[in-house]
Amino acid sequence: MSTAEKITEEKKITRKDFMTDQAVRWCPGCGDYAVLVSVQNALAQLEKNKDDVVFVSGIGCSSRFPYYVDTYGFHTIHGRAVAVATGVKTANPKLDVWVISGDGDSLSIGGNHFIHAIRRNIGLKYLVFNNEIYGLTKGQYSPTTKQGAVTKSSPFGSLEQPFNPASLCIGAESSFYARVTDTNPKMMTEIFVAAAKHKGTAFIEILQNCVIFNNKTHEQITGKEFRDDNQLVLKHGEPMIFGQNKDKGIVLDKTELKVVRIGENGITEADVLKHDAHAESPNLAFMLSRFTLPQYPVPIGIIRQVDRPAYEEQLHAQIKHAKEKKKAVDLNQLLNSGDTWEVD
Amino acid sequence: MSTAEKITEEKKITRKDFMTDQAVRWCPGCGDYAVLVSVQNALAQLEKNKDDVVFVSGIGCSSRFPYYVDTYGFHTIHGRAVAVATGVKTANPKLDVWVISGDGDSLSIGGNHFIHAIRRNIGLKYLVFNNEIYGLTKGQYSPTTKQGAVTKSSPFGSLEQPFNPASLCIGAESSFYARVTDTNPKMMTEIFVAAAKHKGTAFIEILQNCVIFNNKTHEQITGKEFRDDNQLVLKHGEPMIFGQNKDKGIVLDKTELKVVRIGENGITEADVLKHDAHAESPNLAFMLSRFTLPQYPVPIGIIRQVDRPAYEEQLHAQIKHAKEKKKAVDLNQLLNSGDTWEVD
Amino acid sequence: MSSEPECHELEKVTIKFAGDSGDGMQLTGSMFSDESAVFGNDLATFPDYPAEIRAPAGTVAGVSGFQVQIGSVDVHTPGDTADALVAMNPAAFKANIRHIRKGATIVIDMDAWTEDELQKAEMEEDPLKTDLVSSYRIIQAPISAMTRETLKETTLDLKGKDRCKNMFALGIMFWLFNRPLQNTEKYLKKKFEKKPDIIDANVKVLRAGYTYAQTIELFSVNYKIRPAKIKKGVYRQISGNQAVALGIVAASQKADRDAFLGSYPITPASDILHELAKYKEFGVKVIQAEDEIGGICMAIGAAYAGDLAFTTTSGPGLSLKAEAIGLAVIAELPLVIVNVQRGGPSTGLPTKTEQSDLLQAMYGRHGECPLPVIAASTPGNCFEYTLKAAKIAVEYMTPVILLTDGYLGNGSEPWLIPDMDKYPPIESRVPKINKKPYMPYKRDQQTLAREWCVPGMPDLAHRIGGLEKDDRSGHVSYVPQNHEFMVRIRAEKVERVVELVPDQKLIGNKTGDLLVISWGGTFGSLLTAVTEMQAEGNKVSLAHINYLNPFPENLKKIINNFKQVVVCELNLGQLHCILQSQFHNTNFLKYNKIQGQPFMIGELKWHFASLLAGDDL
Amino acid sequence: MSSEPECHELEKVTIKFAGDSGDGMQLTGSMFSDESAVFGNDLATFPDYPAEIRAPAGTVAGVSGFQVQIGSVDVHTPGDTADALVAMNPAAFKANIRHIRKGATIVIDMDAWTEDELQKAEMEEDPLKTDLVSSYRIIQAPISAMTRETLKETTLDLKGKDRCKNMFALGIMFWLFNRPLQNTEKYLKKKFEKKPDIIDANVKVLRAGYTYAQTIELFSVNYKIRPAKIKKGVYRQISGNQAVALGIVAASQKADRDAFLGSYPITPASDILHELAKYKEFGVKVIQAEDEIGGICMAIGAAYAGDLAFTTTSGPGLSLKAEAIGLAVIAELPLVIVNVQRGGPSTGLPTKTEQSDLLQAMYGRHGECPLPVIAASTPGNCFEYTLKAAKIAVEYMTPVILLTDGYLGNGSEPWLIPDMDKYPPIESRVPKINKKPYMPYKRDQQTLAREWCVPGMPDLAHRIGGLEKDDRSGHVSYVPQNHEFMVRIRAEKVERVVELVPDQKLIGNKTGDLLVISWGGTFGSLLTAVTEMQAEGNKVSLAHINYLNPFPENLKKIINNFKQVVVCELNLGQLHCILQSQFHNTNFLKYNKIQGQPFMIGELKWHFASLLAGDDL
Ligand SMILES: Cc1ncc(C[n+]2csc(CCOP(=O)(O)OP(=O)(O)O)c2C)c(N)n1
Ligand SMILES: Cc1ncc(C[n+]2csc(CCOP(=O)(O)OP(=O)(O)O)c2C)c(N)n1
Ligand code: SF4
Ligand code: SF4
Ligand SMILES: [Mg+2]
Ligand SMILES: [Mg+2]
Repeated sequence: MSTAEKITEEKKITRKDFMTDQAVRWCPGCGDYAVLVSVQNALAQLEKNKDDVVFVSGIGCSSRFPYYVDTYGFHTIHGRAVAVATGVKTANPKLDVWVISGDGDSLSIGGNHFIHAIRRNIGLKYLVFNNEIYGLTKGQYSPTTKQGAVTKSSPFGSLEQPFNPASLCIGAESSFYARVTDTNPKMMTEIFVAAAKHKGTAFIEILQNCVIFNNKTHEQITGKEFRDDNQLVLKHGEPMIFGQNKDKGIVLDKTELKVVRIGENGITEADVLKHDAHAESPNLAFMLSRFTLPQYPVPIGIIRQVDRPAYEEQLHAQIKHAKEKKKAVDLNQLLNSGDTWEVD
Repeated sequence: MSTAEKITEEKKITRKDFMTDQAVRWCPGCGDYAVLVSVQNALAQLEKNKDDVVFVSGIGCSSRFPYYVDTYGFHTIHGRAVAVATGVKTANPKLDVWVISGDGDSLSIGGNHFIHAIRRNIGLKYLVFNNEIYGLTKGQYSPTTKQGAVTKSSPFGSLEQPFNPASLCIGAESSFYARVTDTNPKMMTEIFVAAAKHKGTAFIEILQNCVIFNNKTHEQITGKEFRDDNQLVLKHGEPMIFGQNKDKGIVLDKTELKVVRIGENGITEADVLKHDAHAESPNLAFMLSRFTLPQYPVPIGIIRQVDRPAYEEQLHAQIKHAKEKKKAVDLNQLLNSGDTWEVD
Repeated sequence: MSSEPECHELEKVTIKFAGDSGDGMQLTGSMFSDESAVFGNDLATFPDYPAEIRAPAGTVAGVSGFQVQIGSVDVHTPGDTADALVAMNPAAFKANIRHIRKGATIVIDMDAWTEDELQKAEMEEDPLKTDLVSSYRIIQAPISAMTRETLKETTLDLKGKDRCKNMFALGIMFWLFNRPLQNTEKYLKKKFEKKPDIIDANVKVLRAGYTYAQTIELFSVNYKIRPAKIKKGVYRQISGNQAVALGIVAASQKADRDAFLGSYPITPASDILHELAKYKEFGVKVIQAEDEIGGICMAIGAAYAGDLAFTTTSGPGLSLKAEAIGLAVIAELPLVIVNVQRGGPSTGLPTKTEQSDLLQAMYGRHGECPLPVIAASTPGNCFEYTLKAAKIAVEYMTPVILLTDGYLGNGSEPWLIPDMDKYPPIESRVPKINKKPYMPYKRDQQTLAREWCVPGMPDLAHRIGGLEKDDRSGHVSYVPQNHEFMVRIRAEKVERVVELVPDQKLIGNKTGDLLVISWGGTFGSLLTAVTEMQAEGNKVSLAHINYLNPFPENLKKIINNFKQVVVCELNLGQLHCILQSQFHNTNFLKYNKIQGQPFMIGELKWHFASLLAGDDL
Repeated sequence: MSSEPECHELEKVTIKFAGDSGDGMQLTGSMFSDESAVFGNDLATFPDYPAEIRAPAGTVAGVSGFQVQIGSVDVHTPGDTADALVAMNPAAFKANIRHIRKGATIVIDMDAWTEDELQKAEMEEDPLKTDLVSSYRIIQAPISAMTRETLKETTLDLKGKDRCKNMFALGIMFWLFNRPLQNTEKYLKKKFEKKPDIIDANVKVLRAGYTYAQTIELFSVNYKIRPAKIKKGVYRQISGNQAVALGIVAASQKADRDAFLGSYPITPASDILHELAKYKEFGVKVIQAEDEIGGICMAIGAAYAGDLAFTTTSGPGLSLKAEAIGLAVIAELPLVIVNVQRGGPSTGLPTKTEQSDLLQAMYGRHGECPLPVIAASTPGNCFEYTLKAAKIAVEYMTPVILLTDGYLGNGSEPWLIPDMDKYPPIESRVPKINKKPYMPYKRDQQTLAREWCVPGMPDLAHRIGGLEKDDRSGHVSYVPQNHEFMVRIRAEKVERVVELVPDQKLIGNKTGDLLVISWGGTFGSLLTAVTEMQAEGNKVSLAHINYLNPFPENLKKIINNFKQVVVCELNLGQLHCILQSQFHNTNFLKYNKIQGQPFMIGELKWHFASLLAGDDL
């Protein structure tokens, strides 16, 4: 059999393999659709066996996601997806476990499980759909809603300083943090693939548009007319250059990062900082996490990705070690261990 | 009446005014005693009226604190002190509200309320007694316990990457973070006084010794023979110099901070970084938060202190504004608002 | 113009407006209701939203409906089955046809009756081509086309024009039921104050619909429903959730305390939060907490600091609040927990109504942790019971659970606006300047309530907490006898709340063949069913309970006077379980439904009739 | 050497060791118990820790105690009042004197009987100088001095020497109750394996105490307690918490699944977590979660992925788990929730025992959310009931709540080690390779359990969740009739668990004047009280219930055969409430105690006697 023949024989895995027969129930125009497609594409690209993949979600619009992916799926309760997923992954580390959650689900009610999962570095692909609003419950502000925003629950404008999910994540000892936009399916797929290969918690913040309750909240970042100037697309090892004319760059100025124009004031490409996603120190990642409009462009891509043992790996190693050390032990022996005496 | 007479007449407030008749129930040698004294001293120094002071705590050894301070006090439930305190402060912003909590209480079960309080910048003085262990429940590891530590619940060594409370706090948009040791009552008092004057959430991590379940966990930092070399005592505006001979300093090297020896390799005091607690950007504070032994000395003192409106201030301003705008409204008017019709 | 049609007079009529989520059916239904209310009819409404996520246009999952029953007599429910249906598309037809009375009038938008739309609604056959047609009077009106036609001269774009088509349907219904248009036109003018072209378009289309119905001889009859004899006064429409929000403001004024709400959004309770967030001018402090635990803990803190504190939620949130409720019980702080029940367990049927959190409200906490439980029974009386809950909380220094449900919370009814000056004050026992040491757990002899001593009060500083505390000083106490004393006194305090509980009302005779017991949001259905059966000569009475813990004192006596007692609930028998345990000499029967839907009058009557006939059920 | 004292033979004797937290009383008590167990006595022990925080030395709050009852007959409780007390300081004396039988022997450490210590114990008068002395036989031994004296030649420092003084006291008690020393010496040798000087010192002091008692003519009698007639086999001491941990390992083996524990520390349940964390060689996965909600959610995830999952907690934690339990109920996943009850409400009396979480276990969740509830009744049978809970969970695909309490969890007893080969397997229904589409909610006809289909199984991928689901496919379903069906079938599934529930045992005759009903950790007290009353000629029987939901099938029949039925509980009447509701033809009486303490045999008997005499209570 020729190679060509072999290839045609091999069943090629496509996005279709990961589609279910359930009607997708998001509003027309919702950003969630694009994420769904990108995830399915990533799974196909990774040639995943659907039996070994699990999607675990909380509650929210985004959290209906598992119904639309033809793998195992568990639509749990509000805020607890990552805790349930921790159980799944620890029980069976061979599974690919994806967590699907929203800004309310993960950063409001689920905040505690979120920071702890990241600290433990449990092997999860963790997607948070950040639409800066509670979609499912019809439009209250969330912990990422911009200060001053008028929403159902803040008729006079929200008073709360929002979280910066990137800073919080890095502050919680993240080993992988990436940010993508729902408008860029190609990059989403790319980054989901990278996340899938990461050991430990790969956290991805998706800037997602809610057409109904918070339309265009990310417009300044994702809009065609803004994106080149307002996105800083990061690639490990490459210089931090952006702008329609690729003429803006990031340089270091003491403990701060600064936007400069290449060509002005004698600044050349060589002066521009190179992105280092793999740096052990989180300092650079943290600095980048502070970039917000209008002063700074918004970093997109993998901002941090470092190697750190995953929790479930370590746990299973401990178990393996214990088993090797005490091979012969059976249940009756265990019960009979310690101080015993016989009555006869 | 002469000034001298006046002074003698004025009742001087002392620590005694803040002591209760309850027997203090911590183990002999517990670090909590020193914190108690320092807090009482700070209150005296601040000339606080005890009627306006409230201590709110969760559950843990440290959380028995309110019983020992003669002010109002509320010993709540595990992990929820800061949420209860948020209610107290919002209801009555005139009160001085102190939160007393442990590493388990605030960073494990209470993690969500902790990050949200900091983000909201609610006007609380928030003391976390970090003994890196669960004291009250007799010795399980906590989210700050060192990896590998053998405790009651980790007989084979803890697998978990601990939180760095400073990084987490800064990642959660903290406006005030300080770190003190239970071995330095003078500095504790000083910093509690500074915290009391801060608007918004003043978070203080206290490195506290649990003699019974985690004795000497901070020994490398607090021990007489180590402290000069292992503590970096920070003061706003002053150079970051430390060491027994005051001959070590911190300098900036690209995105990292480095320890150098003054006098070696041509380095002089002038090269040493000055501490800037008031910097709007949290970058420096974050870098300092990463300092851990043995590579770096441990920063002690106020690491970050910036101005940001407190939540309760803003809320009450909104209310005031609304009241001014709609002065005449009374209850009957409210009920009769909207579309009404008369039946007769 | 055509000949005048016949005009029949009706006592009651039920109308359902249904269409796609984007078709504005909630607004249409409300306008019809408002117009009828102003006209003087009694009425009850029920909106029927699609499940939470917006489904694709044209699908059955995306159908939004609004049902209203109007009458010249008392109306207590939005009606079992509708006498008239407006279906803006095939999906709306499909979703509702089961609940339409045979012989009813159905108005459909012919223009939406396409192959494509039938497919989206997953209808294999066009029902208009089946036998079905013969069971109804189906009016095929070219609503979309006529709307566009009416607006062809305006500047609105096509989308804008189409958005007015609900007004055409409304116009038809207005004519069919002989309603005036004035109020609606006034309303439109107010709503779109700043958009005169929109007002204009809507009014035009509304009138066009009216005229269309009047002109085209599709209807051979139309109907008249005379004003009802209802109590004099000023009315407004109110939903249960609005009523709770207003009740909170009212309670705060009656107690002379700032209101405080610590809450986290959850369907169907969120509207209370939304509503209350608007009342900043009344000094209401609203925090949207990070989660339900945070919400109640903030409320506990606020109560401790002297605010009149509330937390609002639905089932899953009540579960999460369990531990903190225990803290409020042992600390003896006043707090009202409003639980707007929905279909459970777990996420369950979040947009549907149910009464299945009663046992949790009673027992859902560790330890001996009793508290008063009350339930509202109409959208309007959510106001009074909120006030009452606050009164109990403050005067007995205890958390109180107020149960409402999705049916009450979202449903609305005309509400006779009360005169607040006639409500009694809520009185807190505040400590007087005191000889030391202060005893925070000293109790009032009658209510057993402790004083509400809040931080800031001079010379009364003291410490409280969740550990068992000494009888008077509030110091931590491990003394065995003290614990037993405190557990019993907390229980007795709740029992003494009975002094604030009015006697149980009985609808019907004091003795009889069948006593029907119900509680909460099913009041309208039970009242209707029971009074109808009474009118038909049956010896049936109704005791609808609002005070669930403690029960009214006379309840036992009432129960003993009937041959049979049946407890009707939208759960598997939770009040039944409590009654059976407390009044064990009676053999309580039960009748339950757990479908996320209110009781139908028909099914209740059928069941009661069987019981009266001694049928073996 | 002095003349031989008299030696009296006793059937049972209760001894209490009490001292400061630092005095090693728990160890001393355990050693006495172990020695007695090996000697062949039956026994029951109860440690009595001080409240959680270490109080200053010498204070009453700092007293740590250990009580043991040993006997030549069956022993079911650690005894109401002690026949002998060792009090290492005045505080220990003060804290315990109320629970010492008049006429009992009290050994005190004279050297600790100083002004200073009396003051620390807040004793205004020296009790030795009061009338009290005449009611007891008080032995003033110079324990501290003699210990130092004994060790003067050793290299230990003073602190080290003083640490041995508990051995002196133990030696005295060994002589007084005629125990051998061998086992204790063996134990010391093992415990301090690597510190020969410590072994040496302890053994020396132990013998010195023994000799002291033998030599000095302080005791005119000593006592002998013959070995009890107990079942043959190999025994060990076991606490309820250890038994649960071993039960978890055993269940995992019987189910052929890895055990998984998601837990958060809390008194008095933490020891289960500690114990289980040690058994890594059995593949047990233990995660200490960030909180109780995380703990149960991890366990749910693990169950979903195919592990045999557990979560362990106490009251406040059970409250926090309420919402997630609902998810396990609707998802129909196997999960065992172990709740070691403590004094509530709220933080309550965290180190004390109580039975006040029963109603919460039954009803503490929103929605109709039923699950099986069982309770262990001795430290040892915590093992069996853990296995049984797991069997029910897996074979019925449901969460199960297992209730124990602080008394069982911390208390210990000799445990006849079972032969695991004789236990039945736990069988999971695993799907066969299937024709598509897979129906995850298809049920077994008999148990109504669905299959346990876990991720990784080929070709069975499906989605589940907390929304109501279709009867068979598990797809989200808003169909009203489906909801009612599912609610009822989940309830019926729990009822069918009765097939795994053995008949209720009755201790005593099948008919009589009084039936005593009890449950959980009070078994020992009730058994002792009832059997003693039976021996005294009363027509009393005991039904001690382990299966609380569903009840054993024959329970109703048992109840109907007695003139009076009284339900005895350490709460305000929670089982009483359930029984009264379910068996409403009986008028259940109740007897309750809520002091953080077990029942005393005496108080139970007194109460039963009053009931039998028809006294008006
Ligand atoms: C315990 C609990 N609390 C509250 C809710 C109501 N609820 C459901 S989803 C949601 C927030 C959704 O926001 P987000 O997570 O941002 O998701 P989105 O809908 O925006 O995708 C809330 C408050 C719930 N289902 N359960
Ligand atoms: C809901 C709940 N879960 C668990 C506990 C048990 N518990 C009490 S304090 C504590 C941890 C104490 O550790 P930390 O906060 O570090 O305080 P420390 O005792 O070390 O001062 C735990 C787990 C509880 N009381 N309530
Ligand atoms: S409400 Fe917003 S987030 Fe939810 S489906 Fe619609 S557009 Fe998407
Ligand atoms: S256990 Fe540790 S933290 Fe608790 S009181 Fe004792 S020394 Fe202090
Ligand atoms: Mg969102
Ligand atoms: Mg601690």
